[in-house]
Amino acid sequence: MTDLARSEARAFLERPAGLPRPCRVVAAIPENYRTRTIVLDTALEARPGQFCMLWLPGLDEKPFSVQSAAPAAFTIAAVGPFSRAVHRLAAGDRIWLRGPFGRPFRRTGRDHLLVGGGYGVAPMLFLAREARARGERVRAVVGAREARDLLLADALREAGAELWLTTEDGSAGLPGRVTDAIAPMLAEDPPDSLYACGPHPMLAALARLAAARGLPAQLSWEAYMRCGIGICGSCEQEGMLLCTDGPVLDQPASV
Amino acid sequence: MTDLARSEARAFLERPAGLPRPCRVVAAIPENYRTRTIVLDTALEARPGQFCMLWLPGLDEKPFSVQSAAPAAFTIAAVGPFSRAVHRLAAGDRIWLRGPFGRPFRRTGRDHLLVGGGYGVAPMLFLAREARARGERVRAVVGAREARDLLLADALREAGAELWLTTEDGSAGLPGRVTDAIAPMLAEDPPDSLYACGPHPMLAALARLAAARGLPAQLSWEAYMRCGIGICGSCEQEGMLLCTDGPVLDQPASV
Amino acid sequence: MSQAAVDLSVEIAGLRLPNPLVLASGILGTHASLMVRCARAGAGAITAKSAGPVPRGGHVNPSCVDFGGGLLNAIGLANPGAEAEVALLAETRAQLAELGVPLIASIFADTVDNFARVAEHISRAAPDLIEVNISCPNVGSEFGEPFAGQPESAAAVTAAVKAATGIPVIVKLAPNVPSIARIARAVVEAGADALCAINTMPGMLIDAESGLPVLQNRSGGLSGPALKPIALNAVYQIARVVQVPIIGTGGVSTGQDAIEMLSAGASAVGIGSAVYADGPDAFGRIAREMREWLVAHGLTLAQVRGRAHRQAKWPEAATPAPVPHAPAAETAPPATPRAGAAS
Amino acid sequence: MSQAAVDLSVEIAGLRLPNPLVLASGILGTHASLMVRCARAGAGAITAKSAGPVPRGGHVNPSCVDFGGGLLNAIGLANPGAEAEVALLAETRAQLAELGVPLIASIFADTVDNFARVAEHISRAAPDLIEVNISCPNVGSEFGEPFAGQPESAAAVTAAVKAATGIPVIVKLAPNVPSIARIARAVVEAGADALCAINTMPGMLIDAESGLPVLQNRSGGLSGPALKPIALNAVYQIARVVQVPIIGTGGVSTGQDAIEMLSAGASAVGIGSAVYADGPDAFGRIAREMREWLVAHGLTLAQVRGRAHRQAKWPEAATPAPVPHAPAAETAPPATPRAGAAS
Ligand SMILES: Cc1cc2nc3c(=O)[nH]c(=O)nc-3n(C[C@H](O)[C@H](O)[C@H](O)COP(=O)(O)OP(=O)(O)OC[C@H]3O[C@@H](n4cnc5c(N)ncnc54)[C@H](O)[C@@H]3O)c2cc1C
Ligand SMILES: Cc1cc2nc3c(=O)[nH]c(=O)nc-3n(C[C@H](O)[C@H](O)[C@H](O)COP(=O)(O)OP(=O)(O)OC[C@H]3O[C@@H](n4cnc5c(N)ncnc54)[C@H](O)[C@@H]3O)c2cc1C
Ligand SMILES: Cc1cc2nc3c(=O)[nH]c(=O)nc-3n(C[C@H](O)[C@H](O)[C@H](O)COP(=O)(O)O)c2cc1C
Ligand SMILES: Cc1cc2nc3c(=O)[nH]c(=O)nc-3n(C[C@H](O)[C@H](O)[C@H](O)COP(=O)(O)O)c2cc1C
Ligand code: FES
Ligand code: FES
Repeated sequence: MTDLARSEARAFLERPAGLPRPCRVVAAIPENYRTRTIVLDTALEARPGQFCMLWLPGLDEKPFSVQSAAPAAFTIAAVGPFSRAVHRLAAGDRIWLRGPFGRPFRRTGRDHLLVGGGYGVAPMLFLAREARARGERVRAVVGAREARDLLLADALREAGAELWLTTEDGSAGLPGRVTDAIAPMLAEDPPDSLYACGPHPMLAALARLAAARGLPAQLSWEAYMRCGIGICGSCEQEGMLLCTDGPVLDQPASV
Repeated sequence: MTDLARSEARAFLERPAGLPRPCRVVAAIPENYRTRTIVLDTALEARPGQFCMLWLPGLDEKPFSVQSAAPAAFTIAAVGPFSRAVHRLAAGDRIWLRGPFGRPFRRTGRDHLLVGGGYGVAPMLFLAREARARGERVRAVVGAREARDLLLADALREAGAELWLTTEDGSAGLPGRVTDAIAPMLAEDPPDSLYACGPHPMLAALARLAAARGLPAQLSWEAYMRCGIGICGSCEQEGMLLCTDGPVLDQPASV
Repeated sequence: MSQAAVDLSVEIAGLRLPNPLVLASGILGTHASLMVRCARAGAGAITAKSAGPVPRGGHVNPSCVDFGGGLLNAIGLANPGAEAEVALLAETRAQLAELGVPLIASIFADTVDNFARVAEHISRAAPDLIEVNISCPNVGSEFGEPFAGQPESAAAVTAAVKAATGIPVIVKLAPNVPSIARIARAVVEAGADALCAINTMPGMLIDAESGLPVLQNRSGGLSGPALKPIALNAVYQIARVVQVPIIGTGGVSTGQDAIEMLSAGASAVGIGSAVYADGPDAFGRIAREMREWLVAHGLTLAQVRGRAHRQAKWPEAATPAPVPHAPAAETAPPATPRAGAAS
Repeated sequence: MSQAAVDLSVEIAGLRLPNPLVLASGILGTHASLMVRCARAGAGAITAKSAGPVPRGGHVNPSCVDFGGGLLNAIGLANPGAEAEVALLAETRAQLAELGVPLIASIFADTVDNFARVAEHISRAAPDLIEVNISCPNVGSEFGEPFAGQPESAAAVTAAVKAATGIPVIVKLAPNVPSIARIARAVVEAGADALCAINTMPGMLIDAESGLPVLQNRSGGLSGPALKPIALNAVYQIARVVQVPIIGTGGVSTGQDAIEMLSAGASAVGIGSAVYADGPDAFGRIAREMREWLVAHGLTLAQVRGRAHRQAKWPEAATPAPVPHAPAAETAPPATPRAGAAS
């Protein structure tokens, strides 16, 4: 084959996607009443904000944010058939993984404000650890409906993040939403950049807040994913593909 | 894909065979009344004794010994439709090439006896140059029917080989066959090893001679080749595939 | 000739495309925004995702994986149904028109009648062309063979769609047939204005560890580099028997691949899986590589098209040597006579 | 369990093979010496090169090339003819018998009658099995479709060969059909004792530079890694509808590939193009990789066979979530309502 054709064919072959590879669960750690972290016997070359497709053969395959790359770990809320099946796995059980996929968070500046809602805290923990390992400042805000929904707070604290908790019912931390905790920070001691992952209404509110302050923001969005590799179009959001252009999208500061 | 499967698929991809690649003729040098050397605008990672498949689209594809690797050159006798078509090529014309293929000569010792009959001299010139570049002794015997059939004698001499010529009709060099020239050498000043390429009767005679003397010999045989990559079976010779196990076969000294 | 001056425009069923690179159906054809993005990135025409009579959720994941030599997918014809598709197409067409890039609607159905209904429906959006995806299972066939599998069923769908719409019709053929040329002739006789060849080839991947197929749907369709030789052959065989333009589709990822596809006899070139390799930018890259190739070789697109069909010109004397049916006896070393009647 | 203790033997049509790895027809099957070499290197059975009614020189070169994803060949059924083949087979069989490795003859022809004649002829060499290669063109068909292309022609050949010989018959199927399962059922009903799936897939490579097909015969057959998903699917679909053993053939180059093929429902595994990767030693390597895999997974060959057909067991609650036919409205960012009816 010609050199050009060969190089192209090889490029195709060398894409990270590949087929799902079997892994074993090393530990399944309860995080709250409906969330567990599964730790696998593999290491990923992943960056915070990237995700993997986890597969249980014959059942389903879904995207999950990388919570830790080495060893690979995912923090999963049991909300439906697939996530409940993952919760039934114990150490030694197998689960399959493709990826990592997607565009990660890119740290901007040295003073980072991280916001996680629900299992959106998972990639924030990974990002906090990366930033702290480089001696950068990390403030983290974790929001939930009530105290029992809060996630990974101790891990964030151990990672060296300055931590704020918010609950809508006031059962722990500041009463209210993450935006309530953030507004004064942005006014008094603004960070270099904002990073967030969580429910879309939360992200939309943060986007407005960041835009109003002219603060660079990177937000990680979610969509139903089929191919995970940028060709089926399922994960479209305003002309972007969340699986390849995202899940982390830059929020232009000038919206 | 699994690592194993990936590595296998890549091994497949990385085989040197590939598709014929287009080259241009840089020079077409007449060697004798029916033999030309074509020099191409490409370099090969080839060893002496290896061959390439040369293709003229829509006509045919045939194996030819590498006479020089950088630049790629082949010495071709016009004996049939394909070789005559190659002879019609001039500088600037295109010809396609796959390879190199096959097992090369492996130099044994530092005192080498090279024997070439007909266009079988081509790989011997390549081998002579390689050995001389390493300061090893090269004696070369070039045989032909008559003087006008002799080939590449000057080039061998320039390469620093001690040269003997033989012609069956005595029109140049020693009268007789290559074996006649060799017999006394083997008796008086035996080389470490014998290397030969040429018509099969010549090779068979040399094999007997080497066997009688217990001299290690490597002989390059010819067969009709289809695939050139060891799967079709066309080039079988006594259980060996001349395209992949050969064309150079070790002649056991103990026949 | 400068690269900018190279004319890549081609004509398909009376329609002029700025270049021959057609976004293949099922790739990013779900949203106006994505189709427009592909057009901006350099596609010469856009095919929407195939739409059927009713909305379909498609198959559970995994539904599309990279096996190293290409992709295997069983997205399952996920689509919003013809009704919603009309609005999607109309919006997309309006945006593409500004860019001078034609829109090709794609339709499928489970019966011949439903093909006609969907075609009629979709025509309201006034796409520039309608592509008929006949690789879907024919519910009337015991083994669920595709309409594309038999000349009769393929022609029946073609005729029904032609009767239902005034928009020119492309019929998209499947590779898993004994003779794709026979199917091509049947659909052209039934009125097809152009052909698209080929759809994916049925395939399966099995995960050795679990022993289960990787795709939740078990089997799927193979695309990408592994499909290229199959597609080139299909286009070549079709071009021998019909005159209508062919959108050659399958495994094209480089400008050189596209040149090969045109050489086989295609008038335009579908691009699907290559979008995986580098996103919509694949279009700009492949078009640039084509221009570079044409300039370097001093050829026009028209000169490239179909040239694999010509006979090589060699002097009369140079007809190939006869092929021995077994290694010729005279080349065997006489020193060691060989055994075996065949050898 | 130690690897040495792993039993790899399998049965095909009453014949026991020391292991499931069968040298595919057309690979090194031209000479007794080469077939014996493959057996020594670890093959569990040997298929000879297909022989036809008369000697054939085959096609002019290039006749077999590596395109990166596999091989494309048009050797052109080069063979010495049934007459000479009898002696070759007899000699080969005698030598293989000493190694306990069965010999499979392979035959092809241009008409149903000639299939019967070749089968009868070749039976004199008493091969252990006769494989019928029906991927060759049916001279009676306008487009030169293969006998393997239609259930009727495939069954006719099968019945004729069965009537002509007492030796068990394997019918080798082609992938380029709308439903290989339908063909499989037809040939089994016509008496096939076993099936081999699949032969190569028609393909073409074009040299962009000259614009000509790379193979002198223009089109050829695709084999090797690119064929694997097609072969796995074929075997899976066939195993659903027939009970006879299947020699799963296509793209197997590793022990894991072989495990996948058995999982799809094959009883034995054909090895062709992989011989290119590392010569006859491919057999020993693949067999070793299979043993290692079986030991590592604590499974026997019998447990592996057909397991891709089982339903995965997940708790009742765990049926997959329904698939949205478009991104669900609730996941769209409320801050920026999205346009487009389909989205
Ligand atoms: C890029 C990306 C990263 C993701 N990362 C994670 C992750 O790190 N951890 C994780 O647990 N999930 C993550 N998800 C979500 C995950 O992919 C699944 O969607 C989720 O596990 C539900 O799948 P299921 O099949 O179990 O339930 P489904 O049947 O799909 O959902 C069941 C029901 O739960 C609802 N639902 C879905 N999510 C939630 C939720 N968070 N809270 C309440 N109800 C919900 C659905 O709307 C549905 O009604 C991520 C998704 C994407 C796109
Ligand atoms: C490993 C290998 C290396 C080779 N290296 C070279 C090489 O370096 N140079 C080279 O010229 N050829 C070489 N050949 C031979 C070459 O491949 C062709 O066989 C040769 O060029 C003839 O091909 P053709 O199509 O022109 O003629 P064909 O039609 O194949 O042959 C025409 C006639 O010439 C006869 N013939 C073939 N060779 C000769 C000969 N040497 N002298 C007299 N008659 C002959 C044939 O028997 C036939 O009757 C090599 C072959 C092999 C297998
Ligand atoms: C993920 C995916 C989805 C596809 N969906 C459709 C479809 O809906 N309708 C259709 O006619 N072809 C569909 N195809 C087939 C492509 O249009 C194209 O024919 C095939 O992929 C070969 O081209 P490629 O090798 O460039 O991908 C799909 C292919 C892929 C990879
Ligand atoms: C060079 C070559 C020659 C072949 N010749 C034959 C043949 O004569 N008869 C036949 O039934 N199959 C023939 N085949 C097909 C193989 O037997 C096999 O079905 C196919 O190559 C797929 O297997 P693989 O991917 O392991 O090569 C040939 C294949 C190759 C590569
Ligand atoms: S999930 Fe297919 S394009 Fe993103
Ligand atoms: S030429 Fe095919 S095996 Fe040597």
